Amino acid sequence: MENLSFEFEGGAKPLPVGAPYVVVGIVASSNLEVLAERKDLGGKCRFEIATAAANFSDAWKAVLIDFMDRSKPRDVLFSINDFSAIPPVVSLRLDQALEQLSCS
Amino acid sequence: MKLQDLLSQLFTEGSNIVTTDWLVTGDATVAGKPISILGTTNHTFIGVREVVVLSEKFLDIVERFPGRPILMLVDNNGQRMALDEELLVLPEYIANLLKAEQVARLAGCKLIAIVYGNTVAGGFIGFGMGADRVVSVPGGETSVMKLEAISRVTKMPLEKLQALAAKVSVFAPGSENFYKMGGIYEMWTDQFPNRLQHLVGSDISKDLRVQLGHERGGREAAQAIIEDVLQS
Amino acid sequence: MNPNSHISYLEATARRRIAGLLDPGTFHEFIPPTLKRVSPHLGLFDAPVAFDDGAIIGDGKLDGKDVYVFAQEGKFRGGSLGEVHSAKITGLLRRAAQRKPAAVIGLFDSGGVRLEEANAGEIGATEIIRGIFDAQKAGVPVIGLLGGGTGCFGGAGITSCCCDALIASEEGRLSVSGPEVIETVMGVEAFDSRDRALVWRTTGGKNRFLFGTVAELVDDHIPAFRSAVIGAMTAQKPLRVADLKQDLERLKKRIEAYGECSDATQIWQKMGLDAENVAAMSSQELKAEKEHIVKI
Amino acid sequence: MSDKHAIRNRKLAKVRQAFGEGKVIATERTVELLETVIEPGNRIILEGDNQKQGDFLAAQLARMNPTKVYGLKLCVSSVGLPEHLDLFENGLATELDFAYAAPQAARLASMVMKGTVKIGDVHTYVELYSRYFAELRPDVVCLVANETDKEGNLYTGPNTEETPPLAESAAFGGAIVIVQANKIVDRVRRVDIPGAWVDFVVESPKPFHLEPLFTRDPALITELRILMAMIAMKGIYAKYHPKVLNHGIGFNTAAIELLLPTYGAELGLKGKACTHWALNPHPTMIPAIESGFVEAISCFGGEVGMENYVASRPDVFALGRDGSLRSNRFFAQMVGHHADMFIGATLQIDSQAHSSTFTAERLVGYGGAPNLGSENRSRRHRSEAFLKAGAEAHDGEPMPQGRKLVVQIVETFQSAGKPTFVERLDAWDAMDKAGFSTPPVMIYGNDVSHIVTEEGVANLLLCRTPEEREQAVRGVAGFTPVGLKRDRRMVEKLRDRGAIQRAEDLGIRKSDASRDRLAARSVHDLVRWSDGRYQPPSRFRNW
Repeated sequence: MENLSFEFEGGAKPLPVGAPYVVVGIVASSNLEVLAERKDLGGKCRFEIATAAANFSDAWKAVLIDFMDRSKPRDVLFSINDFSAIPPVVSLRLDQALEQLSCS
Repeated sequence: MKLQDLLSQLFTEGSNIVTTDWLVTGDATVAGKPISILGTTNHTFIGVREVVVLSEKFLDIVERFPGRPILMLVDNNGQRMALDEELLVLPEYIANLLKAEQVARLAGCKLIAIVYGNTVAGGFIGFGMGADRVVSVPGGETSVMKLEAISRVTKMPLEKLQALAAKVSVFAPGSENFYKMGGIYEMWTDQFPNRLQHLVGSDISKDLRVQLGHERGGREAAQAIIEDVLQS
Repeated sequence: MNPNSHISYLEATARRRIAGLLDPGTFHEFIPPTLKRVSPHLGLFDAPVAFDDGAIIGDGKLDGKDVYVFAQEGKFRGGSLGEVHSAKITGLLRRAAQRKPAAVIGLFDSGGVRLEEANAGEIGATEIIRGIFDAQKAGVPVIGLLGGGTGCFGGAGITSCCCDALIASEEGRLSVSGPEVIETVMGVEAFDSRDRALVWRTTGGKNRFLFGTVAELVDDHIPAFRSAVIGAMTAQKPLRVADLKQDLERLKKRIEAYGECSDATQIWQKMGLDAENVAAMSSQELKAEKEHIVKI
Repeated sequence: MSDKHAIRNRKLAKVRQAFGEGKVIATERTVELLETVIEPGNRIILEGDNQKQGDFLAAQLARMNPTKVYGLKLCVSSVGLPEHLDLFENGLATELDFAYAAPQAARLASMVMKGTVKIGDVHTYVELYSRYFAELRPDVVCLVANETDKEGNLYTGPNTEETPPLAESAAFGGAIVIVQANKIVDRVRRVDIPGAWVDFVVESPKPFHLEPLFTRDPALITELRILMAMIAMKGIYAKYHPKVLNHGIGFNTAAIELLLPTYGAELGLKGKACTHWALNPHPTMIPAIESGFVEAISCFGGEVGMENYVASRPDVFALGRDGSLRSNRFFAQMVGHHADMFIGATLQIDSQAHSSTFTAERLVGYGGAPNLGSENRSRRHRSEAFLKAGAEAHDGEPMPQGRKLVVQIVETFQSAGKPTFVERLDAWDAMDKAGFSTPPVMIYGNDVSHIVTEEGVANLLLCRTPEEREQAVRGVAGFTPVGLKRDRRMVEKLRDRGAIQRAEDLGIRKSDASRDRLAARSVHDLVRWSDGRYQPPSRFRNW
């Protein structure tokens, strides 16, 4: 297992009011769970990742930057347990987590 | 250890025990009081037919001797693995046996299990671990699955598993490991009659296994979880 | 017909099952995933953990009544019983014995003991069983649901049968040794685990319902499970010697009548069913058929 | 030039001497028959494609005596059985012409490397059948049938597949025709091949092997595949309205099939698109058929378990007077060739949109995809989709033309985490190792009109330069190395022009991609849709 941690400047707009946290996805082979929690992070977003696939730090970074560019959330802590999911699945789960956090 | 050795070391005040090729029944005197005995031997498998006999004996004992302690002598190679056993719903049978044990408990019978032979997986759950206290004696070997099989299923190299097994008690076979996890209350090596007498004389109604697992360092998470749930 | 009108229980995650089963918005989780109480052992095996360890517990309302719920997530390590997973369920049952909700509802979906935590899981299973008995002793019925994709095997299978009532869909499976395990140990002649039709007619909900192990057979539809649970909440069997004896007689008769059968179709034929058609019947059709068969 | 008919007559006389009169040969004398009619250096066609396999005759051929029979040239469209390669290992055959070899791809590659097998060439199905009438005229043809009578009339059942062209090339080309039949009967249910074309029949001890190759369990369709399917449906199906089309056999297109009655209906596709198909009886088509989307399906072959369902829909499927399906691989290929659209998956795509499933270790072959998945410059009849695609492809050119839609639908990564998009196809290594003179490409980039991934759809018809094409490919290649090397500015420009459309550009939300949208979420659901007429093989059931 490898632990990765990333922090990014968030967008300008706060999230709409909604649930304090959501969990999407299941930790099954080629899948992952994303726990997204509202946290006062001074406008930033943090990603705490535990992954079964080692040496993919660059890929994670690329996926997360793309996600932040697209969605521009702020003050969200994303905790991730990953069981070797491919990048598009990670991307999908992050989108789903944010959609659910923003609308529930 | 061998059944006969166990019986002779255990009962110094006299006993009346009948043994078939797999079943052990009878009674004995401990500290001047009678106890009932029900056990298995010859590493039997626990299938629907064995369960039916054991359940019947349990219920019979409860009806005839409510309140009298029951000593369970444990030696099995696990549940009988076969399609026709599962076709008849083996888990329902084993649950019936567990319910019989519970009915005995409700009738005031203390349940003490002594692991003296093998005991594996579903066999141990059905007959052994349902007792109020489980103890082991030399030769008592508990296991869920052999390391070779765990290696096959988890795809972890056997050598790595063996090395891990030497360090932690959470997964590898062995009574010592079950003891550390709290699943075995005591490991007896001598003075069986005194130890049995002591257990029979104590209040053993509370399930202490989580607490023991915590104290012995085998299960460090479970106790806190349960307490937190109780206080949620 | 369009079968997609059903809200599939089989498809749903454990969380979604709970949400669909209880009165909307009433579920309150104990030890939520935000606490990250993960398995302390899986890391040793370089295996990923889950924030709920595959067991979700909490309270909520069902038909207006206070109930407790636990649900196993069959997709995380086969819903297996690990130390934390088991402790959460045991804790819930002990709490039920103290606080006496109207019922405890167990959503089983588990391959059994988690091999990486085999000893903790096996002891855990028996602690859960003891927890069920203690809750029942306190007058709280425990109702088990079988309809998940992983099935209910090993220690979990035995545990589920200690419940007051089981409710299953035909997709639900229940046994001690799983087909793969029997095949691995005894050979493919003993059980061809790739023959899925054989697997289901041996361990699936229909067989279990016809024997009476399962009290209610429902469609793979969360609202169907919900109404069956509401119906079962009053049905609490007190554990008495006389009742157990009767139960045992039933089990003995089952061996006498069907002990020589090597395939479910033989059993169904003996019961007086159109054996070849049982697999094709809907749960409603099978329930109607069951009224006319030899009852054992 | 040798007179094949004269040689044939000589061989038949030899058989008459050893076996007497009559076409029926005792099963246990099959090897003897084969050794009598096969001479060293003969070209043998053995029937066997991706479903139906002449397994009994293959095994008997492999048992021939290599001191009597050697140097054979084997033609088999799908090298699907170990016995096919045993013929080479046993010293009976030396040269192999084929179309598809996935089940034996690894063993074949290693045998080619060792020189045990000399590859004549690798073909597409129709290409191989065509050559049976030209340079690959056979000496002996081994066929498969469900039933035969004493006269040699054949009933080839729902899985007729490739029997007709093989039989015809032999019957009129002076070859000997030997048939393995599941059953010898007094009167066949229906005559698919006339007895006059057949020389000998043997009853096989077991029915021929039939692979349920086109059964996709809806339970295994992931959200990602649903997302891709929705992108394809909104971005392509709803835009062009392809009426006649062919789907590949993967899960991606199975997802589209299962979304037709739900999402497809929302998009108003019913009656406007997807009415006529070149397709096997995919179980995942049942909901669309039952929902009235489908007018006709022309089948390459049958599908195990679909017999009763197919028989119950004579309005959709081609049935014989006996009520069972008549398939024909050659004709269905022609339907697909002249269709409005092909859509299918592949293993690797390079930045020029060339695709391949070959690797140096696995010589998988082509099957039918290159014919189905190619621009058809010989098509003349017009349709909405053909004209719309043509207008995009030939915009600004003096001569207006139509265009076939050739769509690749792929996840950016394969399940094992390998990127689908690569800078260099493994086909180049396969070329070197197998000694081919060109890389074995499945679909050439200039035939491809669209690429769909979970990142969106790239419309290559709207790209005007090689650079634009390359960036359009990179633009939907996601987080693969090919995708990460995109020129962001150029990709955004392509997006502004609609040459790349992302899910959000099409108004599709990620959380819309839910399994709840599938018309059937399990094989059991498919059975329910069919009212029990679909009877899936045991291994696909969970009840």
